[in-house]
Amino acid sequence: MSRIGVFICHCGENISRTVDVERVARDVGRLPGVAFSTDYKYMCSDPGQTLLKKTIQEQKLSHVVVAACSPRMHEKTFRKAVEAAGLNPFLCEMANIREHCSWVHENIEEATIKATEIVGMMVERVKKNRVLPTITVPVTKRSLVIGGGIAGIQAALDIADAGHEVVLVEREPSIGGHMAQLSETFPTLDCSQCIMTPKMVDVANHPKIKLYTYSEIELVEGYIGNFQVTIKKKARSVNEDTCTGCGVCMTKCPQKKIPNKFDQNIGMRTAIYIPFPQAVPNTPVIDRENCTKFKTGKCGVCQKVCGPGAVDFEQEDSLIVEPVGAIVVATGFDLYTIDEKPKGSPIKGYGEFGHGKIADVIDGMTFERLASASGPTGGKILRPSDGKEPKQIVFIQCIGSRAREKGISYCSKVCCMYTAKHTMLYHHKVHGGQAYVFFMDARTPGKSYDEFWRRAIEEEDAVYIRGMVSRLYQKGDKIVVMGSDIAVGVQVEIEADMVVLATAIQPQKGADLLAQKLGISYDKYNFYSEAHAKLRPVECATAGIYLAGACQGPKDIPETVSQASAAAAKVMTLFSKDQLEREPIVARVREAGCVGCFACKKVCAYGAVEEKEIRDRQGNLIKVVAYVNPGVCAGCGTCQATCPSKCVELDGYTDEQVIAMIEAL
Amino acid sequence: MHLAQQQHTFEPKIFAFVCTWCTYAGADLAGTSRMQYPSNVRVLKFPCTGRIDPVFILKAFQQGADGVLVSGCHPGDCHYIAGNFHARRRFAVFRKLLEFVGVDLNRLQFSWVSAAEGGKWVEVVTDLTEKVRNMGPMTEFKELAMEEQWSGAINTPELKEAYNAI
Amino acid sequence: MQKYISRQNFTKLLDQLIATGTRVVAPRMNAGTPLYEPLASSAEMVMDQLPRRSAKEAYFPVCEDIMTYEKEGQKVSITDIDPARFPETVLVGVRPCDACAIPVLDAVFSWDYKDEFFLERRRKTTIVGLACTTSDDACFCTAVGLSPADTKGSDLFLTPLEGGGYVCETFSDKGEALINDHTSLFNEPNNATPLPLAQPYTEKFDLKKVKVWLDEHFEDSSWDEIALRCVGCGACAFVCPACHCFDIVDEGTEKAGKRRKNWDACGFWKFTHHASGHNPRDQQPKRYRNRIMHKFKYYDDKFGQTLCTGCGRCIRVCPVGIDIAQIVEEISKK
Amino acid sequence: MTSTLIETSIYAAISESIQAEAKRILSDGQVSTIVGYAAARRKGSAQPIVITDASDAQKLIFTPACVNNLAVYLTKAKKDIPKKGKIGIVVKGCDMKALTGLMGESQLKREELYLIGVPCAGVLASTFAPSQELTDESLAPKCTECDAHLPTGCDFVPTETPLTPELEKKYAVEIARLEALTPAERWAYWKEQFAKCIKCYACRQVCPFCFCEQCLCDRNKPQMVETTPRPAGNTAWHIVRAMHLAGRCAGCAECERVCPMDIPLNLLNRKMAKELKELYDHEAGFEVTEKGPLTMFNEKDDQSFIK
Repeated sequence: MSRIGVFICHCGENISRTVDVERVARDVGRLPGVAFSTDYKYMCSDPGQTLLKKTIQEQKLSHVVVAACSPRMHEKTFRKAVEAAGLNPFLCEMANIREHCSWVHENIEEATIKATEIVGMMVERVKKNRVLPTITVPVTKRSLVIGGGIAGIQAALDIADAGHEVVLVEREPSIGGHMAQLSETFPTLDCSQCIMTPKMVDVANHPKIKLYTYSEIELVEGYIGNFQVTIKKKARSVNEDTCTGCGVCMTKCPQKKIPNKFDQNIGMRTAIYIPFPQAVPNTPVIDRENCTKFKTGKCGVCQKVCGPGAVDFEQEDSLIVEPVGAIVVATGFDLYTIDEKPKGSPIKGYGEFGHGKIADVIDGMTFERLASASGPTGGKILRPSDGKEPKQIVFIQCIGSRAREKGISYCSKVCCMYTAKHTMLYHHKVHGGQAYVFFMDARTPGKSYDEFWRRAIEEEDAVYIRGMVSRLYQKGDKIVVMGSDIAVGVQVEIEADMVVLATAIQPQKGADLLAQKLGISYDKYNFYSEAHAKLRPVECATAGIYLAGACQGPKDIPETVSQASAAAAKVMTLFSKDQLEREPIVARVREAGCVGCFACKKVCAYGAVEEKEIRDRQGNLIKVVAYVNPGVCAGCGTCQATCPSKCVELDGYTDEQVIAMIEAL
Repeated sequence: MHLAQQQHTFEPKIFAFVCTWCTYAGADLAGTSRMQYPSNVRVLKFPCTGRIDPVFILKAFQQGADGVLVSGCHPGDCHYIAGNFHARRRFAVFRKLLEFVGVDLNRLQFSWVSAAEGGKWVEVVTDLTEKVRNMGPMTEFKELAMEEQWSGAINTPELKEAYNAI
Repeated sequence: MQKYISRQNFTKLLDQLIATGTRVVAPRMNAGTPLYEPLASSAEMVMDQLPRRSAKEAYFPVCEDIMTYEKEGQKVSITDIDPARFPETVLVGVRPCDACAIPVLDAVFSWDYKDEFFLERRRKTTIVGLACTTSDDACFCTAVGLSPADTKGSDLFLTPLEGGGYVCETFSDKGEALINDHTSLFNEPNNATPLPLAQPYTEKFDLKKVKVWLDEHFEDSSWDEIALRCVGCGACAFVCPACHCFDIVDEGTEKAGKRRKNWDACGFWKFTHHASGHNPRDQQPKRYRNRIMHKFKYYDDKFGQTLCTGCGRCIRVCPVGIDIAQIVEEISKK
Repeated sequence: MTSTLIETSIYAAISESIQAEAKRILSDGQVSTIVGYAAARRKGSAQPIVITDASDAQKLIFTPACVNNLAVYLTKAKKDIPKKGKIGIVVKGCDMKALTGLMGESQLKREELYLIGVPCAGVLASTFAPSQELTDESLAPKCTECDAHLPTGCDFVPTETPLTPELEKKYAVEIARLEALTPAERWAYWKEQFAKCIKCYACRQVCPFCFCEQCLCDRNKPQMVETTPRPAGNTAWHIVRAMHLAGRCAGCAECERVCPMDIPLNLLNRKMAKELKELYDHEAGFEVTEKGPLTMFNEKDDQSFIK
C-alpha cells in the first residue's frame, strides 16, 4: 500500500485565514494510503522544503501531496524538493487550496470542507501516479535553412559562425532574394547591394555552410533533433564544380531576348544566365524552356565555347538527403499580383489600375530596378513605354493591403517607408520632376522612420495626398490619375507620366505546400504561424522548426535580420546540448491493444503519431500500430480522448488518474 | 458578510473539467483577484480540453455530480493548436446523445474561459451552481446506481432496510 | 397428488400469493420482450410466449452482490450478503425445457463447493411447470430426450386443458404445500381433454454417439467449419437454461464497493484470457468447441447428464444463425 | 390494416448470378475465399458461410433472410479467415457503407477485396421468423430508410433492379416521437430499455466498427464502465457505445437486430447520424474519407452551446 505524505501549507495566513488547515490535515490523515499529514506555515520556504525532504526520508513516503497555492506557482519547486529527497518528481502533486479555495470563499466551514475534498482528490490521483523518467532525444547538430534571402543568409551565417554546419537551400539560381533587387534601403539610403553582396560572399565562402541553389525541399521526415530532409537539386545543365564563372557562354548565347525576372522582366537576359552580375554562386544555369538546344536539339554554342567543359545538357534533377537537427524557414515574400486574380486564392486583383495594360503603371519593385545602378536602365528613371524620363510621377499606397473587400485585411508594413524612399530617389534622379503620393495613413514607427518620411515631404518636395485613387486611364502618353483629397475634400486629377503601385506583401507561392511538408501551420493568407504571437514569435508549434523573415508576416529588413538572428539563437540553444531533455508528459501507445485505426494520428496537431509495423520473429507482418514520437508529442492528450480503446495514454494524465479523482469526490 | 448569505437546503455537487492553460489559469486569476464564488465546484485539471473524454462526464454524473462544467481556451487560443476544436465537436455531439437519453442539458455547461477571464470564471461557476441548485439534485444516475436486476435484488421491504443498514 | 384448477382460480392463486408477500415470478412483457419477472398482479402474466431468457435467473441471477466493502483510514470493513435474506418465490409457467435444467444445475452447484447463493434460492423457490402446446422449428427438446410435458424439475406441473384450466400434478413437498395452502382453489381432476402437446423436432439424437465422437475429436478440422462464423458474443449462453458460468468482479471505488457474481459466457474472448496476456482459447472455434464439449461431453463425464434441454433459445438469438441442433445432429451422424 | 408485399422475386436470379460469379472468381484464382450467405436448417433461414472451393459456390444464396452484415468477418474475425490473396464478399448496399468506413479507418484495403454487390429490396426484421414473407410490416426497420438498394463501387453487381416502394421511415418517426418528449420521459423510456440488457455484447460483437482488440468496457484498470449487467452499467455501456459509433455507423442496424432483449439500439445510432448531418453535414459510408467528423474540425464549427 502506498505511503502518502500530505503537507498542508498555511501560506502565512493566506490559506489558514479561511481554511482550518489543522482540521484538513487531520481529516486527510484518515484517508486510505495516507501515512503522514501535517500543516506548516510556509511550505515553499527553505525550512518548509527541508521539512518535506526530511519527512520523505524519515517516513519512507512513496508519494507526496502538497496542498498550497496553484501548481502553476510552485509545482516545479516541490517536485524539485521531492527529487532531492530521492523520489521521482512526478510522484508529487499539488492541491490548489489557495487560488481555488481560500481566496475565493469566505465561509470557513465551506472552505475547509472544499479544501479537504480537493486534497482528498489529489491523494487518490497521486496513488495512480507513475515514475516518469525524463525523456532525452539525441540532437543532430546541423541546421537546415530554407530560403537564401537576407533572413536565410543571416540565420545561416549566425549558426555557422557558432560552429554548427548549415545546409542552405535556395529555390532560385542565386541567393540574395528580394533584398538583392532593391536599389537603396530606408531609412539610411545606403545601397542595398553594397551591404547585401558581402554577406552573400560570406555564405559562399563559409566552411560550415553547404549551399544548394536552384534546389527545393522535396520531403521532410523526422522530428526535432532528428530530421531527414530530402532536397531536390534541379538540373542546372552546368557543372558547378568545373565552371569557373568566366561568363563566355553567356556572351555567346544567341538567345538574348528573354525577360529577366530579377529585373522584373524589364531587362533581358540570355538562355544560359546568371540572374544578376553579383550572383552567388557565380555559376550560370540553362533556362531549358528558352534554350534553342533544348527546344530544337540544334545550337549547343555554350558547350562549344566552354573552356572547362562544364556545360552538361544531360544533367538530371538529383535528390540529396541531409540529416539535420533544426530547421529555419525563411522563404520570404512575393508581391501581390495586381493584374490577375491568383488561381484558387480568395484575393481579388486590381484590374482597374491598368497594371499590365498600361505600360507605365509599374509596381514598387520595378521602380527599385529602374532606380538601381545595376538595373536595366543603369539607375536612370525611364518609362518602360518609351524610355522618356517621367516628369510627373504618382505613387499609390495600400494596393491590396488593408482592403478587406479585396481579400487582404493586413497592413503590408513596409510600403509607407519604401514609397517615401521612392519619392526621394525620384527627386534625386529626375531634376525638376514632381512626385505625388496617394496614401490612407502614413505608418512610420521605427528608429529614424518618421523623420525619414517627414524628410520626403519637407525636404524632398513630395506631395502627399490623403485619399484613394478611384480611376486611372491612358490619355495620349499621359496617365490620368483621378482621386480624392479627403483632407481638403476636393477631387484631384493628375496627368502623370508614370504611376507606381505600392503592392501588398504576400507569402511566396507554394508556401502552403512547403508548410505541409514541414508539418507547420499557416494562416489563411499562407503566412506561417508562430507558436505564440507574443512569447514564442520565432518558433513554430512543431518542435525544432523556426521562422525568420517575411514568410511569417510582412517585415522590413532590420526586423527580418533581428528575427533571423533570434531563430539562429534558438537553434544554437537547441544545439548547446547533446541530448534534448523534455518533460515526460507525452502519450504512449499500448501496442498490444492498438488496432491501427489511426484516429490518434488524425487528431494530432503535431504529427507526432507515426505508423509502426509489428512483425513476428520470422519477419511476417502482424499488424500496423500507432507510435507516438516522444520527441514531437506536445502532451495535449487529444489522441487519448479520441482513441476508442484507450490504447494511447498520456503519461501524467492517465485515465486511471482521472477516474481516481472523479471517484474521490 | 457570509453570515448574511442565504442558507440553502440543497448544495449541488459541481465537477469542472478544465484545461490547464486557460481556464485553470483563469480560475487562479479569480483567486489572486480575491473574487468570491460558491464553494460547490471541484476543479479537475487537464492539459487540454482535447484530453477530456466524454466518459469522464458520464462518470462524474454516476459519481453523484449534480452539474458538470467543461471549460477551456477560446477558439484559436489553444496551447496545443487545435485541442479545443476537437473537443468542441466531441462535446457538441455528446451533449446531443445525453439529451436523447434524457439528461437535462441544463446540468452540463461548456465554456471558454481564458487565463485573463477570472471574472468570467466566477460568472460561469456561479451561474451553473445557482441553476443546478434551483433544479435540485440530479437523481437519474443516482437512482440507477441503486437499482438491481430483480433476480439479484434483495427487495422485500424488511430486507431492503437490512440491506441499507449494511 | 393430482388436482384440477380453473383458469380463474389459477389467477386467484397468484394474486393471493402476491398479496401475502410471496414473490411470484412468471412470464410477463417487459418493454415488448417476454421475460420471467416478478408479477405485480396475475393480469401481467403472458402464457403464450416462451420467455426470451430462461427461468434460471430466479436462482442464478444475472448479477448479484455477494459482499460489500468499505474503507476508512487503513481499515477495511467487509459485510457478506446473507442468503437467509432471499425472498420466498413461486416460479410459475416454467416450460419443461427450463424446468428440466434445474436438477442439472443442482448437480454443479452442490458438488464439491456448496454454492449457498444458488442453493438457498432453490430451497426458497417453488417451481410450477407448464406443458408446452406450441413450438417452432428451433425447439428440439424431444431430440435430447425430453418432452413438451416433461415434469423433471417441477414441484407442481400444469397441463393445459381444452376450455381453459389445468391439471396439476405435484412432484415434491413444496408442490403439495402450494396446493394444501390454497385447497379451496383446487378441485379434483375431471375428464376434460388436455390440449395437444407441441411437436418439436421429431428425430432423437444419439447422444451416446455424440459423446463418443466428442471424446475423440478435441482436435478436429470440423470445428473451424462449425464455428468460423461465430462472432464471440454471449447471447447463446445468457439465454440458455443450463449454462451456468459466472464471473466474480469487484466493482466500486477506493472508498467502497461490492463484490459481484455476474453471468459469464465461454464465447467471450475474455473468458479464458489470463492475466499474463496468454489466452489458451485464442480463436473463436476453440471457444465454440468448448460450448459443445461442455454441454455434451464434460458435463456428462462429471455428472452423467447433458447440459442442453433443447429449448432452442440459442438458435433463435444467435446473431449469425449458429444452430446447435443441426451441429449435434451432424455429429451424431458422423 | 393489411400489409403490402415487398417484391423479392428477383432474389432467385440474384442468387444465381452470385453463384456464377463466385464460381468464376474462385476457379480462376482471383479470390481465395468468399464470404456469403447460405441456407440454414430452419425454414427460410440463412446464415453466413465462408467458402474456398468453387464447387461450394452453389451454396451461396440471397433471400430476405440474408440479414447479416458480413463486413464484420473482415475485421476482428479476419484473423480466422484464410488470408492469402483477395477475399470476396457478398454485400448489400447497407453493408457496403460499413466497408467504406472500414477502409477510411485503415482496417481494410479496397484492393484486397472483391465485392459482389446485391441489389436488395429489403430483408426481414429480427422480430419475424425466417420463413415469414417480406411485407412492409416484416421488413427490417432499417430498410424503410434505405438509400442504397443498389450498392455502388462493387466489382460485380447482378443486373436486377429491385422495386422499392416508398415507406414510412421508421427510425425518423420514432426519433421524432422521442425528441418531442421531455427529458424525464426520454430517460424513463431508455431506462426501461437498458434495464433489460444482459451484457451479452452481441451488439458489439456483430458491429463492423467495434473492431477494437480490447474494448474499453472490458478494461478494469481503470474501470471506465461498470461491467455488471445492472441498470447503471448498462446505461453507461450503451451511451459509450453510441458515442464511439457517432460519425462512423452507417446504419446496418446489426446491433439492434441481434439484441436478444430487443433494445432499439439503432435508434441511438440514427439519432447521432442525424445530429452529425445537421451539425457538420456528414453522412457516413458514402465515400472513403481520410478523417471522420470527430477526428477533424472546422474553425467555424457551431459553438452556440458554449458560454
